[in-house]
Amino acid sequence: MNKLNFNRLLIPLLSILMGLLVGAIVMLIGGYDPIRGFSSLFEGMVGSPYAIGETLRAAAPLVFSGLAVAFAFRTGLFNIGVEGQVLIGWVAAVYVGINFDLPMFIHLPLAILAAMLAAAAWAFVPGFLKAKFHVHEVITSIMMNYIALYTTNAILRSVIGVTNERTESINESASLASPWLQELTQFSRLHWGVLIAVLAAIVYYYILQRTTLGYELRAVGFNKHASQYAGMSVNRNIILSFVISGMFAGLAGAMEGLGTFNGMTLSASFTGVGFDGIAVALLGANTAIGVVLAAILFAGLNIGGLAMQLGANIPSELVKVIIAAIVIFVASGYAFNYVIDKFKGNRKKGVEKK
Amino acid sequence: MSFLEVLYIVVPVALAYATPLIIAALGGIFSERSGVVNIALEGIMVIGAATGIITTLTLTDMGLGGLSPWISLLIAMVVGALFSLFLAVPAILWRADQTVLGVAINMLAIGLAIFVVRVLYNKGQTDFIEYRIAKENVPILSDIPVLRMFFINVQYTSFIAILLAFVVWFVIFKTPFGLRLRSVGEHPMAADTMGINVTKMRFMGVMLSGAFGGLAGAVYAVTVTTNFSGTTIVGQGFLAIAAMIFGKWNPLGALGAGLFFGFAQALSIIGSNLPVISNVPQVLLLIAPYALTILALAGVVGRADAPKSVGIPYIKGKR
Amino acid sequence: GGDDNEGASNGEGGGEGSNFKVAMVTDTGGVDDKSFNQSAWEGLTKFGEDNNLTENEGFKYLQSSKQADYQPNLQQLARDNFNLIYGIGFLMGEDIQKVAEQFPDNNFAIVDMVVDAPNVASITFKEQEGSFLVGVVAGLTTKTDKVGFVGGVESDLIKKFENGYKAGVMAVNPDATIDVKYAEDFNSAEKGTAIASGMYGAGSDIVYHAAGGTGVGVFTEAKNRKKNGEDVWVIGVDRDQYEEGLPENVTLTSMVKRVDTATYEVSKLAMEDKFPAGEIVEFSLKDDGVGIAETSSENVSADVLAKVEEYRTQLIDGDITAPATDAEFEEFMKTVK
Amino acid sequence: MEYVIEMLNIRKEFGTFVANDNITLQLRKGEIHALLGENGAGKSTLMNVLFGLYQPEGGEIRVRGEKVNIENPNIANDLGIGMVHQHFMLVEKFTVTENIILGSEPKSGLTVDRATARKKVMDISEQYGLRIDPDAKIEDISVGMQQRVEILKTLYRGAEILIFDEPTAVLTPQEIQELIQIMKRLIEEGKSIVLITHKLKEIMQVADRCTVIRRGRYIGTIDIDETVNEDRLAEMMVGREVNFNAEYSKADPQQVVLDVQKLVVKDSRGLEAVDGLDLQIRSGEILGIAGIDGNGQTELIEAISGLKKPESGKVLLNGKDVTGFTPRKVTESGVGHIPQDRHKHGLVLDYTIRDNMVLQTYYKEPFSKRGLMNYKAVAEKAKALIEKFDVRTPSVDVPARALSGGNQQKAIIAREVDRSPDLLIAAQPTRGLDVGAIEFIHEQLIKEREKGRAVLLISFELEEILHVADRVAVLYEGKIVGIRDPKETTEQELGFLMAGGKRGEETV
Ligand SMILES: Nc1ncnc2c1ncn2[C@@H]1O[C@H](COP(=O)(O)OP(=O)(O)OP(=O)(O)O)[C@@H](O)[C@H]1O
Ligand SMILES: Nc1ncnc2c1ncn2[C@@H]1O[C@H](COP(=O)(O)OP(=O)(O)OP(=O)(O)O)[C@@H](O)[C@H]1O
Ligand SMILES: [Mg+2]
Ligand SMILES: [Mg+2]
Repeated sequence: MNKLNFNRLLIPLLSILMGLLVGAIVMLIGGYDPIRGFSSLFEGMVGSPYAIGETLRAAAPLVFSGLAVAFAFRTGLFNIGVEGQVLIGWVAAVYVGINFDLPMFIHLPLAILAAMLAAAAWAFVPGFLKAKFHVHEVITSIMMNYIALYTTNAILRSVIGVTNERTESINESASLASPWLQELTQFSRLHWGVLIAVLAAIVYYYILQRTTLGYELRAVGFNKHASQYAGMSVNRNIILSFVISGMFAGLAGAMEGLGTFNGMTLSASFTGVGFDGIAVALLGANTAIGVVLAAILFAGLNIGGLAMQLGANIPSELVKVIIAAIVIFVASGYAFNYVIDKFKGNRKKGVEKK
Repeated sequence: MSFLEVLYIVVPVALAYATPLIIAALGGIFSERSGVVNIALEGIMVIGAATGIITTLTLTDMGLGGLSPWISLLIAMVVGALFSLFLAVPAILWRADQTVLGVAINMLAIGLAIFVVRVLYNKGQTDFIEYRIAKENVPILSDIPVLRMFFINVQYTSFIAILLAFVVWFVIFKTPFGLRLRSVGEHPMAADTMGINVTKMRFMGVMLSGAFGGLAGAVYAVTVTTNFSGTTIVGQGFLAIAAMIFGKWNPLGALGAGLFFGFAQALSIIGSNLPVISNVPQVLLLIAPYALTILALAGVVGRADAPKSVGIPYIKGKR
Repeated sequence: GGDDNEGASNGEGGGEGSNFKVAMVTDTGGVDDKSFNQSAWEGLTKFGEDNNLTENEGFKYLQSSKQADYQPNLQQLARDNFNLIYGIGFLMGEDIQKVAEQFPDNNFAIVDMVVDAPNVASITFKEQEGSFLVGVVAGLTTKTDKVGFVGGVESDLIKKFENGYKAGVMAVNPDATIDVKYAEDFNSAEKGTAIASGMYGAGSDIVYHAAGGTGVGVFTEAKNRKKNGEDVWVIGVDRDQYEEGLPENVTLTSMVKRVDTATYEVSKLAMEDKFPAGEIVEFSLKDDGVGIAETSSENVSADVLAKVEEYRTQLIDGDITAPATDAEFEEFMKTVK
Repeated sequence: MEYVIEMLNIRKEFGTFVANDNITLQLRKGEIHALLGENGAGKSTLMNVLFGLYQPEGGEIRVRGEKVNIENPNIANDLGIGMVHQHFMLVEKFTVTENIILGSEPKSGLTVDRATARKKVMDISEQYGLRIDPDAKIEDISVGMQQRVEILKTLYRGAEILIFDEPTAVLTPQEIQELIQIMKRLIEEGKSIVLITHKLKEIMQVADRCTVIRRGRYIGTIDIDETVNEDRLAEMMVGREVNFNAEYSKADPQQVVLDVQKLVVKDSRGLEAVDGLDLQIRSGEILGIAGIDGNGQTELIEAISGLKKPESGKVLLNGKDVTGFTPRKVTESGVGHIPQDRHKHGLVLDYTIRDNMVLQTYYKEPFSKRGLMNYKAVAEKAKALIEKFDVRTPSVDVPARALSGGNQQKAIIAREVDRSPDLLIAAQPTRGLDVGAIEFIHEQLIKEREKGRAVLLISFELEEILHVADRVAVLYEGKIVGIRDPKETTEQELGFLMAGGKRGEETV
């Protein structure tokens, strides 16, 4: 047990180190100075209250999209449609944020709820089609992403009435923004969403590990045949899992609409939040705490990448290479285990000889 | 416009749209039939597109002229196959989760490709290539009435894609190699006991998929965008995966799915020129290809059974 | 590295010019988008070179890979004491507004958008005027009396291109039909080819695009068709896109939008302490902020160019007004017939 | 004496676990050599070492006197060693021929030469009397034929030494007899065979010698002749005396618990697998269903337990109509179910033993309150159950996957029996288990009966049914074609009925 926990921590840490090493090598090949690169990268990640604020701010939506992907994974499903669900959640939150005038304690929760419900409804589609028609959820989700993209723009134009690329700003009563947090972090865009993110991670853990529903969802995820024999409704669970996953995704959209951007822009391409969520979920081993940590790391590297551009003139694409390398190394945990075991084995033998 | 005139417009557009999708989906089939999930197709296409453009530019500079894009296709296949080692090695040798790897490789590809372009050209996107693979009217065939819709305004790469679908079908279902490849994706332990080298077969599956993915990306780049930037390949790989599943992991199915998709896209884009469709709100036209695909899946195609062991690392002797 | 320089420049007074630092934040298109980001950067580069500034120290750009990067990029530059910071593209409006508030001592400028703040200059262009002129070219050149327009994502900005163009066509060729289509995407060359294929296939012989990367597809399709002997043209946008049309030579003309002039001029004003803070700086035909490309004489006949020149004068003199919105276009059409 | 195979002092470790500890097995040419041991003793492991699937940590292997290093199955094939695995190694979507030729396909040009392949396969099949349909897909053929395909695979590759790992566990009595004939024919052709089986009767019937291992250790090798009997083998294997023919108490049937009326159920291909079946079971009796696999057993169980909707007919439980109920409702009406496929249907292998113990009851108090799990209560329950049913596991917190097959089965029985169902359906509850485990499970079934439950036992092994059941119903083509008292019938009579004889003469 002990050894297991040890390796579970050691491997991500080693992976991060090796990922950075890969980054350094690529920097050298590209003719850049790795020391300067990394110092401005870290500076930009955590080097100032501003950096920390932006890192946490950027982590919030990733926590949600990561949880969304992880939740589906834990129940045996691949929700590659988080991207589209984020967009739908975002537009719903902004709609409520703009079109209602309510006291904050009603308005803000209402806007968040709207995001969750809209995204859940979006996620219902692949779940339902899988359950009823055996349609592979991966294709449906991919298709639903594109549909979301165009539908969102159409809603922004025809329902919210955007003519000039961007919605008006949401009413303050629906905003997650906090002048206090912003000031504290030298005008980063840190907002109250980070608290909701932490809360969501706890809820995620709670649903899966503590509730009866979680027991059932995980059982179906592991073995749907046995679950069916045991009297669980596989179809209901598939749909439910997608719907809950969609709710997390919707929250990611709410973070963007009510926290970071206070509105929404007509978008011609995907936000990337959903796709990054896949990597975050997997790096975090689909556990609540893992997802939170992975999201912070991702966000930090992304934000730090901007500073790296400024401080060392290194293109921020490099950050993508580093993140990818880290994920590949984490995924290759078996190889690490093997090497670690070999290393330990050799050492033990060495000791025995003496 | 007469119905035929409409087809003369729609069919070439559909073919052009379908071409890279079909090729990439064929690649996906190789990989998944061997038991390795290939979400990385998107990233491999990115690498293929970058390679296609960079080599075309270089070869043109060397004076190869109109041959450059064709040679670049071959080089993109090689580079794609090599790049797919990022998937093959951890997935097959180190038992890494294949979906995770795929997602990471997609990120790696775009990061790496742009980085290389920056290092080579000192800017974020390449110049336009001088020689591309152009649309042509096929001699003689494009004069046949009605049938000419398949031969006007068409790139030869489209025919290559269709031909490849049949070739891949032949390889997968008729040759010993195909039999072994499929056995490894269905029941690797059974294959192993029959003396088939599971590791080798899976490497071949993934690398073939890399070659096809690279080709698909390069075809896209040298026929459509004619330069490479971070937004050259955005989502085509995922659509190819959808086409692969839609086609039930069968090369001819993928061909059909790719064409279906191409037609839906072409209709949605050209639709507003047609009398019936021109009154439909644009958003409905935009989402039509995707919605139609879902409907087709739910209504007609139904359950698609993936190769049984796809996504599961093979561990000798694991029960 | 950087620290030494900072110390140095803070320590000594230095010449007036060498202390001035100017930077820009690109939108997601990137600095070499062959469009307005690139144009803006060319303006800054020229400005820098003319004033002996070093790249990355005295003049610099930061690239944004997503929308969320705009604000941190702007803030980073502000914190790094750049005197004037450009946000390139209307998508950055909100962010400029915020950051300008947070950093009242820096000056900011935004392109293609109006931001109301005391330390922000808003740079806009009368794209409808330039588009009107290329519309005139199209209307007079078309042999089929059918021309096309491909927009990226439908918005007020792109509408200015569309309406100006349509008005120009109609002004000289009231019988023409204009096929308008939005790709809902600035980056899909694939859609560009498909849309162009549809337009050319249905009889249009000239297509004007205001669609960024999607427009690349329009060029590809036109080149393919020209190669096969069809007589088709593309009208480029933002910069002179003559080269994009080679080797088949399909660029009829381009509607140029001199973002480079704008960034150059505004930087110059700022360095001379004449920064138009809180003002809208509009670039139009009159000051060569928009216009048609110089290479137009290659493919456009002299008669047509003469006609263009007529309209140009009328537009500058205010005898006619190029419409920017759908409503203005309706109004304009009443004057045509 | 000439040995074709000698495995000397073989040691195989899985991590820290020693599965084979110094085991020796010597195979003479032309003999059938039985390998006997409890579940988990290490038999399959030893044979996998011989076949090149595992590399041993110690010991050496000689083939025809020569020391060899069998690094992979290819080398084993080259040495003429073929293996029929415990869990079939067949690609379900492939045809019989494709499975047989896989890896050494005849070619014509670039393609697989199907005609030649088919002919070769048919030739061997005729030579050894192994009936198969060369063009059928594996997923569509019976288990017996699948097994013959496995044997053909080895013969196609020219195997001289054949390893059979529990070939009879999944076969019907007729198929077992056929297999025994096949093995004898193989010996006549000069082949040598290692046979793993838990059925002592089979060893007595065909084996020349028998090697016994226990918990990874070598116990001994004996000649099978008049001096040995089944009891002696069992004792060697288990290390204590085993009571086979325990006399169970007499049944005392009471009211009807399960009443199946004119039931019609379609199978996955849409054929009527259960075809107007009538059946009654009373409380306090065990009704055994005898029949050849594929005569509607699976569909009957699925219809009773709510997994499949019947086309027509009724299922009454304690007089209440439960036809078409969901599995959950059927369970709640008092039905327990020991499924045939324990890995697929009985357990969530990745769940801990603890979580598996409440697979049907997790949503009820005390395990769940107001939507929340009470894992403490679950753990207590699980501990009590593994104690009571002697499930051998390091703790309740290990995944079910980690347990041996026998212990997995015990865990399922513990769970199902513990819910005190009025009707207990036991489908092949002892398949693949060793004699000790079988004895235990039979005792549990009898205990249930004594508590006044109704037990529906489905088994392909007549011996088991005759031993445990109070009444035997013979199932043929979806109907009950006869009901017999096990004391008054014989295997011959049942076998005759099962094959469709005397149909229609009996009424239920
Ligand atoms: N190959 C597959 N592709 C997609 N979804 C599947 C697939 N196999 C099973 N499912 C999903 O899992 C559920 C349960 O699977 P199961 O194998 O029991 O299906 P089934 O027995 O055909 O279902 P039904 O009882 O509805 O006929 C199905 O309802 C379906 O939603
Ligand atoms: N790959 C493996 N990894 C770890 N342990 C294993 C592995 N294979 C087998 N074992 C363990 O080794 C022991 C022997 O297993 P083996 O399959 O050889 O038993 P067996 O005698 O064939 O039993 P059965 O009669 O149930 O088939 C068991 O305890 C089993 O759990
Ligand atoms: Mg075994
Ligand atoms: Mg079923």
